[in-house]
Amino acid sequence: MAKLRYIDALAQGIREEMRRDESVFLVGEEVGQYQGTLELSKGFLEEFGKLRIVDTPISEVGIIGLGIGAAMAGLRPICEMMRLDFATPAFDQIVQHAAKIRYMFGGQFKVPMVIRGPSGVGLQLSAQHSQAIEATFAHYPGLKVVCPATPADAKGLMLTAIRDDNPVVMVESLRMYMVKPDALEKIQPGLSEVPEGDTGVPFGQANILREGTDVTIVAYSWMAIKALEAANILAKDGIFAEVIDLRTLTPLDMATPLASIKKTHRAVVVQEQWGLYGAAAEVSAQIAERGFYDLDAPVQRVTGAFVPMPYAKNLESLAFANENDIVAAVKRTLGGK
Amino acid sequence: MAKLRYIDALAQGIREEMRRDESVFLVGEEVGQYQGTLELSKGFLEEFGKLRIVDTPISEVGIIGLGIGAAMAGLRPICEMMRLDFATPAFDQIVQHAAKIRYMFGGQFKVPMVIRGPSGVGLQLSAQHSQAIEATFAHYPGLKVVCPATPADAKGLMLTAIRDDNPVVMVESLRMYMVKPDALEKIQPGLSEVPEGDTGVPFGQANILREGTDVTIVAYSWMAIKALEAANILAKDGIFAEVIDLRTLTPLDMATPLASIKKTHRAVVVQEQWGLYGAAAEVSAQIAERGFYDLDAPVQRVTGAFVPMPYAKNLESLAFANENDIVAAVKRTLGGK
Amino acid sequence: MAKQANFDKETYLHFYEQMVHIREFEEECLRAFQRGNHGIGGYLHLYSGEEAIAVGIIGALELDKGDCFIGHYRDHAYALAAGSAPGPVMAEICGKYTGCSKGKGGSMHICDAEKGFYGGYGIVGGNVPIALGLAYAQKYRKQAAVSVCFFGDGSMNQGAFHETLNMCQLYKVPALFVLENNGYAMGTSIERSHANTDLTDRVSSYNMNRKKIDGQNIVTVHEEVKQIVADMKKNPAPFFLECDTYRFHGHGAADEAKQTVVYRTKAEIEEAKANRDPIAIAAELLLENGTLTDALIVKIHDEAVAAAKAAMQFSDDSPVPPAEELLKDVYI
Amino acid sequence: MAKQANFDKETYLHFYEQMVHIREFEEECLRAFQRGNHGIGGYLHLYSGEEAIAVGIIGALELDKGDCFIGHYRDHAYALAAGSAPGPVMAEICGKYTGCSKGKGGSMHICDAEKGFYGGYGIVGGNVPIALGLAYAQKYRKQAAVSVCFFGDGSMNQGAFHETLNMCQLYKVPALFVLENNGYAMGTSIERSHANTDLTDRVSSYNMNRKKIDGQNIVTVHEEVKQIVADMKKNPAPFFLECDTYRFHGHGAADEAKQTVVYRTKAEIEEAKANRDPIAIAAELLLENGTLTDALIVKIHDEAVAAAKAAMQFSDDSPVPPAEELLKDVYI
Ligand SMILES: Cc1ncc(C[n+]2csc(CCOP(=O)(O)OP(=O)(O)O)c2C)c(N)n1
Ligand SMILES: Cc1ncc(C[n+]2csc(CCOP(=O)(O)OP(=O)(O)O)c2C)c(N)n1
Ligand SMILES: [Mg+2]
Ligand SMILES: [Mg+2]
Repeated sequence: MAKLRYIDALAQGIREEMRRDESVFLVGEEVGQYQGTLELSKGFLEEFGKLRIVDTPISEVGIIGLGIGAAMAGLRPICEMMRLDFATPAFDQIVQHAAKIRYMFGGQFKVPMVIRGPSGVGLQLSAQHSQAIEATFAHYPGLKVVCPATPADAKGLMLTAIRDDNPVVMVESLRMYMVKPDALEKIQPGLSEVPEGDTGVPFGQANILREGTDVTIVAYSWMAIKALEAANILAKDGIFAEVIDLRTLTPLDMATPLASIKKTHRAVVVQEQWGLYGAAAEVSAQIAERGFYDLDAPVQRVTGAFVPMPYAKNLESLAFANENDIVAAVKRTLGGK
Repeated sequence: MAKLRYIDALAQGIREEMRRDESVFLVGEEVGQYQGTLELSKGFLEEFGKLRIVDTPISEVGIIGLGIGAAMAGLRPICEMMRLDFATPAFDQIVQHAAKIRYMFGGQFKVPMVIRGPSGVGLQLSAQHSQAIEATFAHYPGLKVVCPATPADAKGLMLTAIRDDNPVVMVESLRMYMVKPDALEKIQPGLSEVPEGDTGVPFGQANILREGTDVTIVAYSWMAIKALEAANILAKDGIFAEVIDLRTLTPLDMATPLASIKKTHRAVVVQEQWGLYGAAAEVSAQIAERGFYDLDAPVQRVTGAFVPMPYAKNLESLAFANENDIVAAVKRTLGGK
Repeated sequence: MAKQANFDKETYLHFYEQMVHIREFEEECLRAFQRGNHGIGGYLHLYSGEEAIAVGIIGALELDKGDCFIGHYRDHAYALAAGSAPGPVMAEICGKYTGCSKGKGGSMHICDAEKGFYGGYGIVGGNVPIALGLAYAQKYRKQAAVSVCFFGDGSMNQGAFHETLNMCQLYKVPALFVLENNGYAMGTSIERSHANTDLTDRVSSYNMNRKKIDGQNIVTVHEEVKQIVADMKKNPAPFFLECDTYRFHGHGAADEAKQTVVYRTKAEIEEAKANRDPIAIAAELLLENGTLTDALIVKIHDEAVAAAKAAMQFSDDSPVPPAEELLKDVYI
Repeated sequence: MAKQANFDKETYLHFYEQMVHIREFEEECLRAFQRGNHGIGGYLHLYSGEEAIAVGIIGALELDKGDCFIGHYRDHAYALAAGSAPGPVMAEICGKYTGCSKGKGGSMHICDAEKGFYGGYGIVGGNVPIALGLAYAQKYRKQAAVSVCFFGDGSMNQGAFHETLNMCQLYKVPALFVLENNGYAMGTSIERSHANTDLTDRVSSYNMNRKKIDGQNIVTVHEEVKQIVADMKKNPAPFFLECDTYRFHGHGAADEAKQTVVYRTKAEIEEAKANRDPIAIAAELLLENGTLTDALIVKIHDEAVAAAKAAMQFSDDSPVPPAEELLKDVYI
């Protein structure tokens, strides 16, 4: 199997689907002539032309509106937000329109669109460009929210997102974009492998990235990789963690984590940034509500600091969750009771 | 003490503070000449004049921006969203600017503003005008999110919000606006009473609305009133519920609910609308994480259906949580192990 | 205008009938709202006084050939002008299962996919960016078709409007923006909300083809739009059309009484009803050239009243949505 | 322009010095970014080529009498032009505790409350609505003062811009909107992003006083703005000023190499550096009227280089923020 970078897997997913399906097109800032801000769409304009690779002004509301209308009319737009942070000016179009159109018109329309872009913390981009705001979208019925952690899922969930008949917010991990396959292979062999061809990954199926017996670590996106790193550290101490990647926040697969907890009786839930009212709160709550009698210790939540992202590298590195925080949380839950 | 409607208590809070403090002003759509869409600001334009009661075009981004800049310059703007749903077009100004300015400039500025408006479900306003989206704001550090349930808190939290030096999102319950004092008194004597004068209610202090021994019901906003109604029903069956109104989502007071659960060993968390990634998830998670050894049964979460709000009255009434759902949840937790 | 002498009588007789039917349909809504026992709740925004716009413009579209349109929450007339059956529209307003949106949308969210009506939207300005997408799809498919977007003067103060018009002009998509300028956004007059009160002039910011017309004269509206749409289909490009009009009722059924207290005079309303009623103006033109007779006017009015009552009867006889509908249509 | 003959020599000598200091300050930033061992990460947007705008305009403000300004992320020059000490600005860019924002903001979020600099913002168009509030506060307090808002051509395609300008004109607040039109938004030219490429004309949509000037000539910029600000203080009303300019470096330090491959030619950049360098243009004028000498030019340049190195030294010698700063300044 090919070993790819996350960004190349995303690009491969879009390119292959655009070749397969005439109705798919990409619209966003600098996606065409500039070849993509991070060169994700390198060569796309040349291959697909101006009608399908649409450069836009800095008008996120217009970009999302274009996507909604085109989707209602039967096309399959992919709306790129240069960074997912820039979806905030278009928030009304996303949560008040894309998410609600099917329901409020009694099912007469569908809105098969993808809203995607790099997201998450770090790289010293500071407060306005360094956020993991996926929970903000996942709270709205009508949207699906997808958070690939691995190159394989970057491509596989992209294919599924484009083919889904609902509006899908694809939360891509900027921190994963450029990670070299070798670096991933060091964390876990095969972690950078992407199956050839038409291999959509279904929504709503969490992925057991690593099997274990002592504790269940539930994470998604970049934090799933951090959880694997933590598991490696723990293994040295003879602690075997099962690592579960949720993959999609809506639909949310809790059956997989709950089954794992039946076995391990301990759970750690990890989220990249703000804990308060974040996605990990929902997961932790459901584990305790539905797995109450399986738990031997309280669920531990590992999240970033509840602060806007600071710029200085030393402060920034304190502001989001990392593998050591996960290790510490695992040890707390094992020490628990 | 005066018995007031919720809307009149809100208005009294704003009016009294505007009389006390020259730097406070109100800006929004139809707040002046129209006397307020729901007549909350009846007579304000006549009393305070055009400079302090500012009618605006339908430009929510401009309204919030006006508030942020004026607040940074030392005034205390109150930005009214005709409905809090209409804050979505201004989402970027609220979460990317108001919330982050103090931090990203290292504390050089403060943003003492209130963003407020009627919120919540019902009244057949359908998908785009009938939402309880407070969790969307509460997830962002830098904002405070306040959800008064009673007329006393409507006034008391308003006073505190205006005086607070941070941006405060005041989530007012449209369902409570017009409720007659008598109706509230029937639910619980004194429930409509508002202390005279300058009585700010501190943020971050949950309110024990009713004491009880068998189960702790945690709610906020309109659902706190529903919880009282449920407690009345339960009392007839000899079940005594303690009802806790969180009052503010950020800052969040978990000490009060956790202390109550030490006594009751059972908890029900209630939220008006969408459960998935909603505010009740955070509360339920913290109860189980921090009160794990006090709980005799899993926490029960009572929320609305995960659907955009339907228009038809019969469907609408099925879409949000009510007192009977709370009663059923309480009985589930008592039935549990 | 010269055109008015020789226009197609049958077409305009039909338009006249449509306007009268829309007027009576909405008067029936208002009575039902006030009676309060038909299932109408929430907001009810009436189009009374603006009928010539929806009828004259939608009447110029080839809905069977890919033309389509989208509107805001004051949307009953759009569906009726497109020929949607009155029963399901009324049933939607009353929250019935037989409604065009299964009773899930209500008055603000009428739609008819078959007729190319992409729905009415409740967020001011929110429908405008979607029109860009509808028109982009027509360009994408190389269709000789247009997408019409109806909106009010208040929408022009939403940022969404400005991002959209710029992009439409950049991409030369066939979007026809129809401004229903009725002078007020709720209780706020143009003068109190637009720094430049010439709303057509505001669009020079986008170099877009534009024109301001009398929205009360059905002949003016229709003949102008026929030409504009024909041109757009030949040379795809967006167009901004301001229709000068007036709203006879309150912003919503709820502020019927308040309006004359806080933002406009009874005299102003009466003056408009007397001199700017699109139905009366059409009647005069049609009587003039013999298309209409006094007897026919009475007959059409009676038929319209009967049709409105029949629509309400259809709604009254219809069931509310079954409980299982609550969870349907969130995802496909 | 006539004015250029007789202008105040001291003022312009000072402006010249400021421009040279800003230029060298940012060249030092770029070198440090490329060396990569000074703490600069994330984005670094340089103002090189546009210096006459910040210097000429901020130099026309009475910062001690209530005038204030706000900018976007290309913001180093704003602070330096207002007289903020270079050390803390450089330290902020390098993420040091001695930085103007304690190292929490970085290059995009420079500010100086004491000098009336309300900060640089990273969301395109996001600073524009805030300027409305700053100016509204000045009106509220009946101050004879103005609020200046600096932004780029890309901002004009954000809805926020349009809502704001309309409201500023409605309320007649003393906001001066300064468009830094450098021809590109990242890699997107005006032609590819604005349906109406005359950006000053776009503002007719708001009936706002407006003017387009050469942003490369410090004398033009300063003399024009002095007059505009004086008028605004006499008769409060907003003003839109387009400054035609050019960006010598890439959009950010990161796309320094890519720019000439994907959106503009090396020749175009060289041509601009040769004929449109605000520092060279100023030097010519000042040599002409004897304010400057070749020797003085060398001296000023050397002082600027030294000052930039001193600023970097200050930063290098400064500590990073202590860990406890992480949780401070979220709430007051
Ligand atoms: C973003 C937003 N802000 C406010 C409202 C409340 N609102 C509904 S209709 C309306 C007035 C709109 O006036 P206009 O656009 O002129 O249309 P008209 O009602 O006159 O047909 C307002 C303020 C809303 N629905 N959406
Ligand atoms: C809302 C938003 N969309 C996209 C971006 C990414 N971005 C940052 S700067 C920039 C170009 C802005 O160009 P312009 O406004 O002309 O200013 P200049 O960089 O030329 O000074 C873009 C697209 C952003 N920061 N905010
Ligand atoms: Mg109007
Ligand atoms: Mg530019």
